[in-house]
Amino acid sequence: MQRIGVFVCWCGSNIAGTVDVVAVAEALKKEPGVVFSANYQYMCSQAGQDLIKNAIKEHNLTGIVVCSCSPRMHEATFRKTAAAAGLNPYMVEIANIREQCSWVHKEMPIGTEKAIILGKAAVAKVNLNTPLVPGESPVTKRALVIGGGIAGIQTALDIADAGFEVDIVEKKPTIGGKMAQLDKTFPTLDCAACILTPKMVDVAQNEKIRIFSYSEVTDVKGFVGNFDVTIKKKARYVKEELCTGCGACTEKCPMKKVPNDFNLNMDTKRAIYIPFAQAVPKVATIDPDYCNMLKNGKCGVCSKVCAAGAIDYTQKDEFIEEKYGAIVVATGFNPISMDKFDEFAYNQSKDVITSLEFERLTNAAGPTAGKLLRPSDHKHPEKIVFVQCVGSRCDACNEKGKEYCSKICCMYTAKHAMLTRDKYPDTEVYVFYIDVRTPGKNFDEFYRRAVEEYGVHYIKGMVGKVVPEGDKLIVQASDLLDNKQLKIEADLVVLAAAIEPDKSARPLATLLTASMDTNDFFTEAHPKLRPVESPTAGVFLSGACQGPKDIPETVAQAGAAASKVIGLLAKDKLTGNPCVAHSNEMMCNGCSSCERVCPYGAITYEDKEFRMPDRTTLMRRIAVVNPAVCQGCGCCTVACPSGAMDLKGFASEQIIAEVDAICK
Amino acid sequence: MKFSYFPGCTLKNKAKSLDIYARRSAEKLGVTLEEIENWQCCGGVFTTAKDEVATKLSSVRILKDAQKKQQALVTVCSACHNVVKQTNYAMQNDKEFAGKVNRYMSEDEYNGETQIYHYLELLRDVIGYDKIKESVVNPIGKKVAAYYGCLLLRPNAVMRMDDPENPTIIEDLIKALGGEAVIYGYRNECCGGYVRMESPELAGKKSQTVIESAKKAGAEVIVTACPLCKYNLEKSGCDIPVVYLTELLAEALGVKEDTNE
Amino acid sequence: MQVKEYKPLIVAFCCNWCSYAGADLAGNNRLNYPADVKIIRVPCSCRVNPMFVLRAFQRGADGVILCGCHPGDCHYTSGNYYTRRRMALLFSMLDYLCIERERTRVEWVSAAEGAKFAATMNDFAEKVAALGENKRLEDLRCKK
Amino acid sequence: MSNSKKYLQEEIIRTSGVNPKKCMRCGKCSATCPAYDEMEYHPHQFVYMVESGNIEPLLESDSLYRCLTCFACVDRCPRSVEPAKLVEAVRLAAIRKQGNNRMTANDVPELIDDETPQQLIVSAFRKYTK
Repeated sequence: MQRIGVFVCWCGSNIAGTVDVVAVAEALKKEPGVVFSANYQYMCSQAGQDLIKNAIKEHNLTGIVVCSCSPRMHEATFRKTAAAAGLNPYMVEIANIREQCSWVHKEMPIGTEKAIILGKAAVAKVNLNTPLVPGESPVTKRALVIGGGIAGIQTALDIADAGFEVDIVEKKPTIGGKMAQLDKTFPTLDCAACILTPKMVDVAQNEKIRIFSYSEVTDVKGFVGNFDVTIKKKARYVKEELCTGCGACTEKCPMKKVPNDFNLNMDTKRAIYIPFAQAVPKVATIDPDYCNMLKNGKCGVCSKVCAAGAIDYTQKDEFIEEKYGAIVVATGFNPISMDKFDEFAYNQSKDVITSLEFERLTNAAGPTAGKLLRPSDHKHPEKIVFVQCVGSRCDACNEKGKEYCSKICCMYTAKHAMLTRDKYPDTEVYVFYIDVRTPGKNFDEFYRRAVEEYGVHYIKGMVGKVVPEGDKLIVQASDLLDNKQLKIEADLVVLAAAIEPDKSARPLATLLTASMDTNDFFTEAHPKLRPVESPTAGVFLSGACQGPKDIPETVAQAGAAASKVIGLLAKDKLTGNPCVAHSNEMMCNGCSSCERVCPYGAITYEDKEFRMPDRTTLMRRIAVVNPAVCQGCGCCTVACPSGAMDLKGFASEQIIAEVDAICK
Repeated sequence: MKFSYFPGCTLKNKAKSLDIYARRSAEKLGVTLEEIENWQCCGGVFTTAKDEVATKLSSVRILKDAQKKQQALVTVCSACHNVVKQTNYAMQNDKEFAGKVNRYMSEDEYNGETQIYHYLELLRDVIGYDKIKESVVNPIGKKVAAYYGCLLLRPNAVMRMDDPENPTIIEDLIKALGGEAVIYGYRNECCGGYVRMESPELAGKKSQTVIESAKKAGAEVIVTACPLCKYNLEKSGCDIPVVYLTELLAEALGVKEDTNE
Repeated sequence: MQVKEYKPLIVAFCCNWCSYAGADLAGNNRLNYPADVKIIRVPCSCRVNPMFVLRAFQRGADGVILCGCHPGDCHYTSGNYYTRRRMALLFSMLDYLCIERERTRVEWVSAAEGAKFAATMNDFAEKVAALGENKRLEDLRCKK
Repeated sequence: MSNSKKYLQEEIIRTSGVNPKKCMRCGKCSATCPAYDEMEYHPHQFVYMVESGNIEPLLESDSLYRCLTCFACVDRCPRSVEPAKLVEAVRLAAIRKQGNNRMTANDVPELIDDETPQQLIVSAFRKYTK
């Protein structure tokens, strides 16, 4: 018989407000096995934990039930407390009387009644708990970073700095991501390239970092500390190790009409290209959709001009298998398509552009060499209208946009407006806003400068329609403070498009079994306390893949993710989850049902000799679970026809005891 | 191919040509339009209020007639199309409303089963613009501005005809008929509609904006599917012809001068 | 005499990674649902043996609901697919036994869907309450 | 809010099926409205005034009869508020009152000419009379 202690937490008034904690403690005292019960204001505090420790020692407790917040919150805390008092940590059960009781029910009698039942279920379960000892597994001391934007770059540099090997997988031919496309950065107006490209060079020169550019992750197996990852290196038809990045091929290639995605298709590149001058790795890539040699075998100019002999038209996709201890997701974001917002005439006029396109138009390395010229006629725009919140903050049943605030648009629009006025004081600039959201260090000051010093016209209201007429754009908008409808004849309209996670994120999440929210942003293990970890052990999050972020926030999160990775890789061994499946060999008849449903291949079979009562021996095939590989989903326990397979910590007996306790 | 056909009141009177050319062109393209018997006016505008039931019954009758014949329903007037389609949508999605309507009706229950095509959708999705292109005998050869107005495209959640902000369904037809489609900004903005009765100035201003916009873009002729749009544009001093798109179609197909009627 | 209001007894099995977290989120956002719903945490919805469902009915539960990750999002890759198939079979058997279909349900609730969790529980509890007590499967010998 | 105001507000919300609380005050409805200049109260004000229960001024206003029901605000609203449906509900609340018809059959002859399509008369009657 167990000796169980029950500890009911008030959580200040969070629980005590709707649950009579004293009554709960009293009621649970009468349950079988319970020898001690107490209530306390904050059980998770030092004093609360001491209360538990003392009770364990004083009353020789063999199991404890804590009635408190969600086990997702403090199960680990109370397990440590138990361990400190010499009790096996897996003899602790939590009854969730906060999130699933006091917070969702308003009336004291109802809340109290339910809390008692939840407590009874936990007591019933602890009565059947057995001490568990976790197994150990080794840690592969190498990290994988998926995505080579500023988030991935920073994470990789920080991990490498701690002495661990890191691989970056980037789907584009170069690392750098969105930041490489930007002109200046808010609120300090540093030139993006000036602060990013040195970091890219650091990555290239760091011995600990390998870059797989033009590559994708195609398969992930294993678990924390021991991931087996398959990386597809797409054929770029150029031998990376030979190419010197001289660029001769990119000048001689006769195929000139290839849309240049780096400049958002506002100009063209050749079929063999280096995305931009500071690309890392600085290696040419052939676009197979446009290369004549690859399409019909006629050309071969690049091969002729390449002094290094790096061109290889026969190159094939290559699959690399590598082991990692930790994986960081840094897949970033994209602006949403403007197709569904054609009231702004994005598809009807070249002079309606997105903010990212505006970045390229003002970037010295962009299609206009940094001169702000209209895409249609290359004239200098005299009146520019910026429209904020295009596709952000939409209603959930609005089929066009996103529900969330994209967070970065207010600031980059202020930046664009300010820089335009700075460089071209004769240009009139209007910004239509719903709210200006600038909660960041020096952000509001920056926005005020745009208004007060640079004379940008901020108008509270939204643009309703943009009509291209002649070489003008008639912008019809509301000025809510003046209660007027405006018609502005503009030369250029810039749309602050909402941002969304990169399309590669969803399939990647499936590979990693990492969870995502409805917008395809990766979910963090805890929104406040574990913001850079995914709920899947060993998978970490960096940058905008987790939610809209600006550069300082991204870099901060990248560093945080790196420190989590370093903390993991610094360990030689990981203690696993002891709640794994195990087979009762006396009952197992070796039918293979469990093996077929196991997603991890954790179950194997062996022939074992059994001594029979009549002293003869019998060889029988039985299932064996590898506890290091088993993740404890319990699928096999249901598949097992003979009831031999069970799950430690969530045994059938225990769950049935909970059911019985609830249904009493 | 046979379809149920609902012309609507104006097409029997002031907008006869919209109706006649629609039928002739359809015959030429191998489609028979069977007029619904004893139909009543759709009401001209759809009242969005949820408690308006009686004003929508005539549309439901039209839809039920088509259902009984197991035919899809074709409309040609933009306003009729809008009213009938919105009513059908409400019958599909607003259970309370559908319940009330069905209690009014003596016969079987109706829950929005009938499929509705605007004449343009019939041309694009059933007949196909490629087939129409082959049947053209008199290519238009003019710069034609498509005028959608508001009723054909909005509300998009119900109408689902085309991209409501950048439609191509009429432009593609103009091209198929050998004309040059003129794109202009106000092609999907309102002409002033029924407010002509309340405030002729407002309706005039709205129509003029459309006319100016089309003319600036180089239009020689404006096409529309709505008798009220045509009236409003013409009343507002439009100095280029405003024609029904069925007339343009009939002309291109060479059936305009058919005098069998 | 006061007649005691009928309260259904509902057992909800929630997977640890999505639905249990979704239930926590419902709590964080203070979204109310009936106290009749009692949650049992399981690592994955596929841990739920059909026996557990029958056991609950035997012991007097009026409704049993299973919540797991959305298809494709299972923390263990494929567990919820097994749940779906197993429960389809179990429910058709219950159907055969004339146990009303509304007493059982499988629902996908992600960790981000607190609102969906609360809405699901409200709806489920309402439907179960409308059916009244489950007497067909309850084993009266289990009653004290 | 007085009871009569509250009752009117509830009626408008019920008949329109619109939830004005969804509005985030971006003003896109008013930005896109083709009848804006002819209106005393603009679409975004309709939404706000219904939400705050201040409906009487709307009932008295000619703005009710200027809305073209072109659904531009309905389609372009990022919050799916559907202001045109609110305008319609307020207009119905106005004209459903005894003797409050905006237009009578006697008005029609001088408003029409030989070309006037039947559709125009029918539509106007639907909108302006009960």
